Amino acid sequence: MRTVQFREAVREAMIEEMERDESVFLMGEEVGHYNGAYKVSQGMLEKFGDKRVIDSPITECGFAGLGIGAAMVGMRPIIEFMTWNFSLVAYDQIINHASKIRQMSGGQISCPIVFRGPNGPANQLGAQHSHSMEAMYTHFPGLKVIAPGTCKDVKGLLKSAIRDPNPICFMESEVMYGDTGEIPEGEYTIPIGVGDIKREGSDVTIIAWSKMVKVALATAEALAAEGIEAEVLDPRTLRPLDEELIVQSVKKTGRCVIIEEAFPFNGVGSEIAFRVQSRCFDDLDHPVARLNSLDVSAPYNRKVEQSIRPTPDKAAALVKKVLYME
Amino acid sequence: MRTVQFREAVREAMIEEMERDESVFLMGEEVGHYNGAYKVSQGMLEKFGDKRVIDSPITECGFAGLGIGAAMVGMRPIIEFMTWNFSLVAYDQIINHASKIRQMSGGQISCPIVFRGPNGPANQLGAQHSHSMEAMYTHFPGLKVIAPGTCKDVKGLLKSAIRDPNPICFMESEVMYGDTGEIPEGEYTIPIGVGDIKREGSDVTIIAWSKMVKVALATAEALAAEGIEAEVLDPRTLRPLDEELIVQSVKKTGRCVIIEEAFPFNGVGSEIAFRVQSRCFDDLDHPVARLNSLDVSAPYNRKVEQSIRPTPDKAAALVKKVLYME
Amino acid sequence: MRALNQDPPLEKPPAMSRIEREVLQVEEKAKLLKYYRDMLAIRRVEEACAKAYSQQKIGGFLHLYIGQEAVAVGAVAALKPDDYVLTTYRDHGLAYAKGMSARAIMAELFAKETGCSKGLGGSMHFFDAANNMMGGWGIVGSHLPLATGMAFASKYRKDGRVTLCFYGDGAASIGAAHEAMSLAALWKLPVIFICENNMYSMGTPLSRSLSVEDTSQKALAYGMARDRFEGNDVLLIRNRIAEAVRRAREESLPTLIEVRCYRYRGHSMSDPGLYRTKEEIEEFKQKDCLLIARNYMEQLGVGEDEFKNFEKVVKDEVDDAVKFADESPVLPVERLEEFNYID
Amino acid sequence: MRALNQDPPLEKPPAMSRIEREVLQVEEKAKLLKYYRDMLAIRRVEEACAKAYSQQKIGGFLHLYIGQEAVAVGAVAALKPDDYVLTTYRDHGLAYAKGMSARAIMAELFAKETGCSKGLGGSMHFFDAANNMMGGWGIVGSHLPLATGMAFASKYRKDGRVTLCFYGDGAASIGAAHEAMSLAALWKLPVIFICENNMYSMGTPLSRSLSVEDTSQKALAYGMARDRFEGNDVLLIRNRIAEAVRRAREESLPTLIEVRCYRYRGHSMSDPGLYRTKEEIEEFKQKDCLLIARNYMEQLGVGEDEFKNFEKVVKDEVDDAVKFADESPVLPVERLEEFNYID
Ligand SMILES: Cc1ncc(C[n+]2csc(CCOP(=O)(O)OP(=O)(O)O)c2C)c(N)n1
Ligand SMILES: Cc1ncc(C[n+]2csc(CCOP(=O)(O)OP(=O)(O)O)c2C)c(N)n1
Ligand SMILES: [Mg+2]
Ligand SMILES: [Mg+2]
Repeated sequence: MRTVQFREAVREAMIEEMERDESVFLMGEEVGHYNGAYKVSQGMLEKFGDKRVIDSPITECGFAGLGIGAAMVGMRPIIEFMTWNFSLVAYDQIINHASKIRQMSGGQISCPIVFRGPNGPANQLGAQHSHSMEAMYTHFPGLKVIAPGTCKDVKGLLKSAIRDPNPICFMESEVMYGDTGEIPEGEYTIPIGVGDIKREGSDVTIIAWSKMVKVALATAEALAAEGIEAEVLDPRTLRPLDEELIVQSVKKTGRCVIIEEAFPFNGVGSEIAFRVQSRCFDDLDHPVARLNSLDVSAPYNRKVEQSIRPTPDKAAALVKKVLYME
Repeated sequence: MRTVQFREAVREAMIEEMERDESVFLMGEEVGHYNGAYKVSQGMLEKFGDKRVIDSPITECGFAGLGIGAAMVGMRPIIEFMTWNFSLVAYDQIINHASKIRQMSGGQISCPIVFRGPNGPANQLGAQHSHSMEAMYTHFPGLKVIAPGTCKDVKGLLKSAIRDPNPICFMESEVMYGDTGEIPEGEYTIPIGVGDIKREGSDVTIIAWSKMVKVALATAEALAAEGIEAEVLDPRTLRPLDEELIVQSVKKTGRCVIIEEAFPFNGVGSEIAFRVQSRCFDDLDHPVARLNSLDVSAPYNRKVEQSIRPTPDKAAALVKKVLYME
Repeated sequence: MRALNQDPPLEKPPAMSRIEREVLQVEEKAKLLKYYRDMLAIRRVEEACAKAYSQQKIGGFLHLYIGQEAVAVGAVAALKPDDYVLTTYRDHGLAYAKGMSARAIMAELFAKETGCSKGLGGSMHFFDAANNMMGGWGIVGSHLPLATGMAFASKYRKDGRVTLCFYGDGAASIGAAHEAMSLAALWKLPVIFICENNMYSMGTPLSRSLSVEDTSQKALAYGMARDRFEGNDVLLIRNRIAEAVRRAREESLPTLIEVRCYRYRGHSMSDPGLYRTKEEIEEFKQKDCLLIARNYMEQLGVGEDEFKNFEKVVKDEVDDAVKFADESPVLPVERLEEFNYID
Repeated sequence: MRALNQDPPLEKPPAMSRIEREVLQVEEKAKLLKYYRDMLAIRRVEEACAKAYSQQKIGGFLHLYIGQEAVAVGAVAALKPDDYVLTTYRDHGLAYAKGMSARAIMAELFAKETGCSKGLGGSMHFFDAANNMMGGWGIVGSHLPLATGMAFASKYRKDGRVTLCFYGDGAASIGAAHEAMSLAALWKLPVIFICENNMYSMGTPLSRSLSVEDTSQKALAYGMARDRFEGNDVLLIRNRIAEAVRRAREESLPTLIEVRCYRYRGHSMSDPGLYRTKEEIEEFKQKDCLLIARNYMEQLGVGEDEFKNFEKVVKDEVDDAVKFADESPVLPVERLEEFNYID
């Protein structure tokens, strides 16, 4: 094992896959000469040249579509959105095009492409720059959506995503790029669609992904001090969702709390809750509960903003409620 | 009461509000000279002139944004999408702009605008033209989403929407435009955010909106023949959702089936299910169940397409399952 | 031509000199016969579609290409088989010109498993990977970035291919087109954007959709090469597009071309076409691409018998396609999920 | 000027003749003093922001306008108070020029309830309805359609207002800009699009983002009037924009203007600016808008004392604003939901 930053794990995945496969390229705003707005692609232009690491003008619709077209003829594009907020101007390309090519062509043509970049709020970026976009993409058959929460997972899953023959939305997190974590020494991949128990426990299942995995683990630790053993389940892939793992865990614990940074209404949490109540109805001692950001556009004040987000404190209180402890 | 077509009910609402308020205008592709792709705005150009009924070039992002800008300075635009599928190219305008103006301006500026048009699949229109878009809009605070299922509701709610000072996504249905129904003689409005019991019953609550209201009513009728009394609840507005009405009904019936034409994953049904299991946990005799279209892009073959959609047969079977009748 | 008043004059179909005629005789006769045959086949296929639609054998949106056949056939004549083409939902003609069989077309329209897209895509979404027909797209303008991407791939892989992307006058103002062209010009990609300016987007004439009705002027914003000509003389079309293809293949440079043309039918089957006059339509039919081609061919000595034979061959082909489509099986609903993802 | 090689020459700041000087003396001196004062205030406000950011009193993205002050001040000088303005996230300067107080600015940046947007919007989202400052927008290019809509409203209501919409060179290729301009030209709306071409979008120079570096050439695609000049002489800017304002107000016609300018600081506070040389920045500082205005003012007899006084007045204003912001309360989280909807 060695310790790397989250951004390095992302970068390693891209570099290894670009070395392995000539048809992989990286395109996005400031990915080359600037070394990435968040330094994720640091050094990659120098390594691969401007044929394969391509700075794009500000044309998300254009270069997302370009990637899709290139993928249709066998390239393996990695399209970086500086943040997923900007994917909204390319939304039609992903939803109406990437996700449907295989189906509309009767299986003749596929679209092996990875759209990636930071997702979710960072600090004080205001209403337009603080979206958690998972649910806007999980809705559509044809797409896969991945939102890893650790350095190990992000590298292994991004490598799998680049090799996958389907269009994939790969969501990182700006405020995690500096986090460090251990990853295996040699080459490895992590399969898409397989969740991971980040901590075992018997009293309650906390489901969380991406940045919220840390919140879930902190919550579990705090609860452990009070004698409550929470299982932390990270689906890692949101579509396809590892429903079996979730069901297994909830059947064991009988309680389920979902921590999600997105708005509550129609978040991915609502889908998970639907499935859990569907399949674990008789095992549940309490309704599935969820903790989201408050249902308001992101305010600019740092403290106020922090207070609308899920935190270990709020999550612990919710878990106790689910355990009928207050 | 008088009998009108669904498209006439929509048209009457627009005409009445345009007569009432000079600042209301209608803009969209083919709304004027062509009288609307689906003849919803028939005769309106003649009546109001091309200052107020405006044919736009194919620039959804442009004219949705134009409407938002006009609304910011006090106009009351009705922006028609020829279908909601095309709103995907204007998605950023609605999500990142319309929904956030009031918040970002600290309450100084509001955005009274109605985006409207047909939503959901029609017949054999293929994968790109058959989306049910509700869940793509309900996710965001700042927006309201309305999806009426009857002639009476569509007129009353559209009038309320045009008068409402917030940005609203108003979703009709191409295949309902020719449906007829009764509406009151005089002027009336229907409040936003208030659901409606379309049929009373005690055995199960069927929740459905827009085109699915008909399916729900047909299901209820078929079930009645077998002695099962279904309550059909039409939320009419999806955001804000009339949660109290839903909770009341499910507490009464103890069973809940949601019929939704969209894809299942992260549909509005999943949000409703979350809330129902949250609040009616001890009243429920069976998990909340949902019937969506199959989780596949729309196929072109008519029969195959019909077979992926919710039907009264499928819904009745699901209700019986929920009643543990098979 | 009503809509042209503010624009520069269009290239006229050239009158042939004797020498040209002789050269043509030797070099081009066979080709011209093939173009004629293809244009005729496209028209008859489209007529068969209209009939099948009225018999409810075809459903959904149906956009016919009748009147514009020379554009697809002339353009494909300037290409190699490896080159990519994309177009809008008005895609039957281009698919045929690029090599799709009438059977695959008709079966797709009848929504059968034997159709080009297994009956999943339908009228608006024709794909034929073997012939590099890369779709059939329904969202106005949104396929232009895809075309730019195919050209990007060709430049990246140095495979020498050219991408031809058709779109309508209605797409000229949409954002995706602007972004696609911006990138193609900046990165010097071997792609040709062809605006089939048939003077209407649904019921809207150019005068109400564009402040500059000559859509090739958009090229100025990108410093891109441009061309503009009428769309009824298949030879002229081929030759002019060939120049853009050469520029793309040899210099890796994009071109923006406007072809002025006219659709004889409504926008789709549901459009009664009340926004234009019978006279206007008749005027354009006088300059029909089949008439012009026939005129050349007569000059080359092609006789009435041969024309009759063309009709017969094409009729047989279309009848066979309809029969084939009619008798083909439907992809069962159970198989739909296969098409969500590939392993 | 590196990036200008392929473009036509820019207008130079005019040398003043004696007569011009006299006229100016009478008519314009007071105005010029005001412009100078505003430009200076903007610069000092921005410097105060940078300082507060380093003290972590300001967080998030912070994009400074230093170097470009003459553009906002000159443009607003050509407007009436009723006219609308919109711009990007680099919005402090325009807000100040349009009448927002330093207090409202600084309090917004300190995320306080007394800020222009109650501390909800932040640095990128300045709004001031009373002064018709209509935002502060964060998605590149997406505010251009909004501007078109305000101009549409003005034409609809015949209120005689003009809308001025600023954007960066980075927005020139994005779809929303194309659609906004297409509609403005087609419908002849009283809107002026001003590209503040500061030659970089983040770290990307024009040569790697645009095939035609003169962004005013895009006007050709729409048949729109256009203009292009340098952005450091506040009088020239005012006069040239006034011509576009006249065209908008009197003829209801849009204009596309490129103003060549330069930002002295990085794209945002996190940008070390490694993509350009110290020499390049110094070169532009030689032509600083404050220097040029000062030069005019000295010709008009403004003396050292007066300049010192300006510095003092402005310093007091900024110090007061910082103090005010520091001491202001925060909007409590309990009140956030009020801003989702209005009744
Ligand atoms: C983004 C988008 N908006 C609206 C539509 C609906 N629509 C389909 S075709 C069409 C007209 C297109 O006209 P044009 O581009 O001139 O092509 P033509 O039909 O003349 O070949 C419209 C408005 C669409 N498919 N996509
Ligand atoms: C659609 C979109 N894509 C990307 C970004 C991220 N971004 C913010 S500013 C910027 C550069 C803009 O440069 P320019 O338009 O030249 O304006 P300047 O900063 O020079 O004033 C980028 C890429 C964004 N805000 N919106
Ligand atoms: Mg057309
Ligand atoms: Mg710039």
